[in-house]
Amino acid sequence: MKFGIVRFPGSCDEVDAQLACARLGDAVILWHAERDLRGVDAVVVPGGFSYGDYLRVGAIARFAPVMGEVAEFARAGGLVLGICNGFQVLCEAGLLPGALLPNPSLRFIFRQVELEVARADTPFTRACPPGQRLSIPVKHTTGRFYAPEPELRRLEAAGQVLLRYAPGHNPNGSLRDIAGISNAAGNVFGLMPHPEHAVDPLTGSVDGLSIFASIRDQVADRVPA
Amino acid sequence: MSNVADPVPRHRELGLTDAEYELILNGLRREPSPTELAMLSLMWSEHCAYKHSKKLLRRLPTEGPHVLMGPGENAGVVDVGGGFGVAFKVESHNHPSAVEPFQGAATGVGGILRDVFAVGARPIAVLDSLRFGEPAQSSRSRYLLERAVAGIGHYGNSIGVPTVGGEIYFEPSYEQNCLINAMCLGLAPHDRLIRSAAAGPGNVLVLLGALTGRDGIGGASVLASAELGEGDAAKRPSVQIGDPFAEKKLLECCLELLDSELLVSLQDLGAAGLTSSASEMAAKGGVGLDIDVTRVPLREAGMEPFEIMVSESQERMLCVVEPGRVSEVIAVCERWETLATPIGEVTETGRMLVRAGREIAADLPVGILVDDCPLYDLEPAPPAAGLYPPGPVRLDPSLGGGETLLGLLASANIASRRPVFEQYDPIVQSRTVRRPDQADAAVLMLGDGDGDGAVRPALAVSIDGNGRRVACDPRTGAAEAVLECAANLACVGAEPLGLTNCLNFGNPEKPHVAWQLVEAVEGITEACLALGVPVVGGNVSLYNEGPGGPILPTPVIGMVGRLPDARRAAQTGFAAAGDAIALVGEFAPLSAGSELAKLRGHPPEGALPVLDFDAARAAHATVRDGIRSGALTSAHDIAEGGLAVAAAECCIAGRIGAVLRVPADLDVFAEAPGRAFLVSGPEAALEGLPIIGRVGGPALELGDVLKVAVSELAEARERGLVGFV
Amino acid sequence: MRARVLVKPKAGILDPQGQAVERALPALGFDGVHNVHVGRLIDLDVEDPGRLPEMCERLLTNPLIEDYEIVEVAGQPQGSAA
Amino acid sequence: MRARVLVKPKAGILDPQGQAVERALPALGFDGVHNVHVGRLIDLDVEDPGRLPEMCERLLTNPLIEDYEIVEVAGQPQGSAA
Ligand SMILES: Nc1ncnc2c1ncn2[C@@H]1O[C@H](COP(=O)(O)OP(=O)(O)O)[C@@H](O)[C@H]1O
Ligand SMILES: [Mg+2]
Repeated sequence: MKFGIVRFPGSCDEVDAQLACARLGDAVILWHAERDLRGVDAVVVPGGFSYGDYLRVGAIARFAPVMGEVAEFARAGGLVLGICNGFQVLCEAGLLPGALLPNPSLRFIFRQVELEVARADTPFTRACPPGQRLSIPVKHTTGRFYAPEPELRRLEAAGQVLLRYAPGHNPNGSLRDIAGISNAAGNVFGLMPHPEHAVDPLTGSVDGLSIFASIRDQVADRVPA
Repeated sequence: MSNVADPVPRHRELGLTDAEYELILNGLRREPSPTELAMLSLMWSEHCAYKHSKKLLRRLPTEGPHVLMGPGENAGVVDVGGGFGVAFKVESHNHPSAVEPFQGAATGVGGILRDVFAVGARPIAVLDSLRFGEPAQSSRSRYLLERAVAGIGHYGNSIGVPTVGGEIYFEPSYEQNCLINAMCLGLAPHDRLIRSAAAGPGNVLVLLGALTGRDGIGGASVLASAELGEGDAAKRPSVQIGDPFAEKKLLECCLELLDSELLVSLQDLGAAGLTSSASEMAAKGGVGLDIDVTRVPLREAGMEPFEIMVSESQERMLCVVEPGRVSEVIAVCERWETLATPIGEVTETGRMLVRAGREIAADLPVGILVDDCPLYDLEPAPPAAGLYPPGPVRLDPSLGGGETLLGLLASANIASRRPVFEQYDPIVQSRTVRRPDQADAAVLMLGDGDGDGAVRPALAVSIDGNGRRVACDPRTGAAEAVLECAANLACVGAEPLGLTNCLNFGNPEKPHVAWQLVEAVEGITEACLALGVPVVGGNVSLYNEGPGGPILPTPVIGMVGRLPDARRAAQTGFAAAGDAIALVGEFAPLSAGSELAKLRGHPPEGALPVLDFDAARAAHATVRDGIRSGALTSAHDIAEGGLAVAAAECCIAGRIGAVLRVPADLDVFAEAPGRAFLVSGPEAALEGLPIIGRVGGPALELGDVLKVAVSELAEARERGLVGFV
Repeated sequence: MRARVLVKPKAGILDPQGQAVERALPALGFDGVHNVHVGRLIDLDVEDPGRLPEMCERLLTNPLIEDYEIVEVAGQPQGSAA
Repeated sequence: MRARVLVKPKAGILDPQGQAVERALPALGFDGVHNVHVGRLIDLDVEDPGRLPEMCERLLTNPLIEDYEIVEVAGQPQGSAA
């Protein structure tokens, strides 16, 4: 199993994502300027401040050469995980529905939040213990999930909402408490919380590991060893 | 203002005294050119020359077994084992922040980060130490607080360095002159550490990073009006804008250049820009430099040579490269979208030669820039009476114990800092084992963070300084700040490796301020010697004054330590019902200088408890050892608000009550920071320690002084800063 | 050509910046201000103005959440203050 | 009156956003774009437009680092797209 983690200028959590993935498989960095996914089995678009968050979060990064390959990979059914800024980039790239808007407080907010797994039968959540909340930190200024109302209803009906903030834990006014959402095909997933920062009991929680373990299990099922 | 009939001499407008200018004339045996005058006036400023503090700083102990680089380099470095060193430094950005708090604070963080990666270390943590006027009374203070915090978060968060701790105090004396001190820690393998001394005549001087604009030209712009015609000066922008995105690329670029061994030396550009960086590099290397300002890439057209030499545009570094490797350097920089421009070369002349193409703009011996500024002796005199007025009575002295405790917890200096630290990312880089509010010191794992199950060596870091106590007694108050830092480290099981400090004081030409400064440095020195902790760096910020006089004397101490295993790091909160609570350390607190004294309207005056360094040191060791052995599950030093507030904080953090006996004659709100602790653990494990209570129940009970529900305590503490930031 | 792109939050989308301004004004003694919205302004020289709409749709704005207008700037700002 | 305040980084002051956008564009397939500056726009209804300059100085802009111009908006945006 080989994870690839994209590095844009201004990415900050790419090494954290690499460390998290390395607990479960190989993990390599994919350079933004190269059109080469290096044969990875899954792509992580990490958190941080790609291009300084300038202009609009995720707006510039989605044009990076490597993103063309990521889009191809996704179209072919490859698993793509976007975390925080990565989620924003995937929305901008049209690989995920909706958009992320500024937090109503207009502030950066760091907080350990609890999440409910809305679906535990997807490539990104299959290893999550059923019925159990995940404790994972959020840290962002622009994390309010938004989609027009009809689109929201469609997303809910289609089962594309995979993670929700638990009652009282929505830090940013995301509509319908949506914390993580997938594309219609189910192979691209974005979330604002940072599972890569919840993989070690010493740093607070191990609940994020199940997201990466889900990806590993999914890849293992698809590619007989 | 000056007029034609009575012109103020240019050197005076630039801040040089007549006597200093005389020295320059004698040294040069001619009049300096405008560019030379600009360069000299900045290099001879307090900020660059430390002319009122240098002699004093020589007293600080700087040597120790772990020291790899001491004061003098961009950041001090101590060995942390495993082939790694930790670089760290604290620096002020007070005056820019008072003008534009968001950008001032942001560029303060940017500046201290550059100091750390200038020595080859990857920044792994930021801490901030902030001082403002009273937030409840002053909308200006609320504005400064809100914008400064936003600026710090903006820079630190965007660049991917966690902000892991800090401190904030509110006092009327900071109303006009807020303090914004930022500290950064970085980690480097020994063989990546690099110094700033330029070397190797014929080597190339390469400027890295941002374009040069007219940022921060402020003071020197009087030259602009002289050279470019009246009226232009006012239009000159001087507010520096931070660009964390540019610095992120610059940081990665510099570390890659060092990993590839492409650099001879490296230096950041800070105050006084190219002038200061280049002359420091030349002086340390005993060489000369030949710079052509027309090669410096500019953001604006028509900049004069002196403007280019003194510009304080952010996100720039200067390095020395062997001629054969310049193209490799440029290639690495291109990959990181960072400009790299050869602007000069190292010479044997010992002179700083600044050219604009064929024209010579400055030709100075390096020594006159760096060494020849006179150092002044202070004329200290203790004040006959207190310097700071009493404040209003905010807490009625007739209130009972419970209400007094709730009042203290909700007061601005003690309340929860959550509204602040929630705006900072404390976890990026995956090292943070203790984030704000979890323990008295932040704990950061060394290594790659992938050693599950194995021993996890870690760093601990704390920043402290209480101006009220220093105002009462500068020597004791400053020593207490050192002790409190060490106590904070002990609370997570760490022993100190070194410290850095920022001396924020008023006008040192005033005898009382000079006395505060001298005494405070003496206190830091005594404490460092007693604890065996070397000072490896720091910063001095003087002339912090408002219309009412000087700020409280505010030495800020940042201390870094090591603990063998992060898995054992203790927390502030009581851990389990039934655990015993012990009071460790000799604790004879007094009320002078305490938070309660302030809230009751007393000025910062009176005697502080006498320091017994040996006893404090023994208490620290007891706590440290107890944590390392696993005997203690919680530890908290007793500081602002005394035993009562410390106990309340342990209850709030642990979400559990406690019943404590109050030692005879002890004022539960009096203070003696740095000397004593509340620790808890299973009773058997606390054998030999003076047990004063037990964890459990829904309330904190302190003898017959008070009994308050933990939920009420928590509510008071959470409420204190809400609405101010 | 010097062009200016004005970007505003789409009607109906929460605009916390606008709200913050609206809340802050009365406290400073400015009454009678309503309906505040905060957006972005992008000034740029373009060689091929024909590509501006595409740049707006793809890069300068997110059509899901923002509206825009393109204004030509004749050399210098049209009105002026400060 | 419906007014619009256009806020731009002061000339000579570093504009990191403008720089970053300009630098990124060619690699992203947008050539021939220069001199990019990113600012803000504020639309608002004011009862007393005479107070707008003061509002700009005190709240809407940061006069140390930003310039502004005030434009009257006739009911609806003048140009339009999207
Ligand atoms: N300016 C700040 N930035 C980040 N963290 C802060 C700041 N101020 C306080 N904190 C954190 O809040 C917690 C409580 O702060 P404080 O009451 O000042 O601690 P102490 O009493 O140990 O000095 C600590 O974890 C501290 O690091
Ligand atoms: Mg403490």
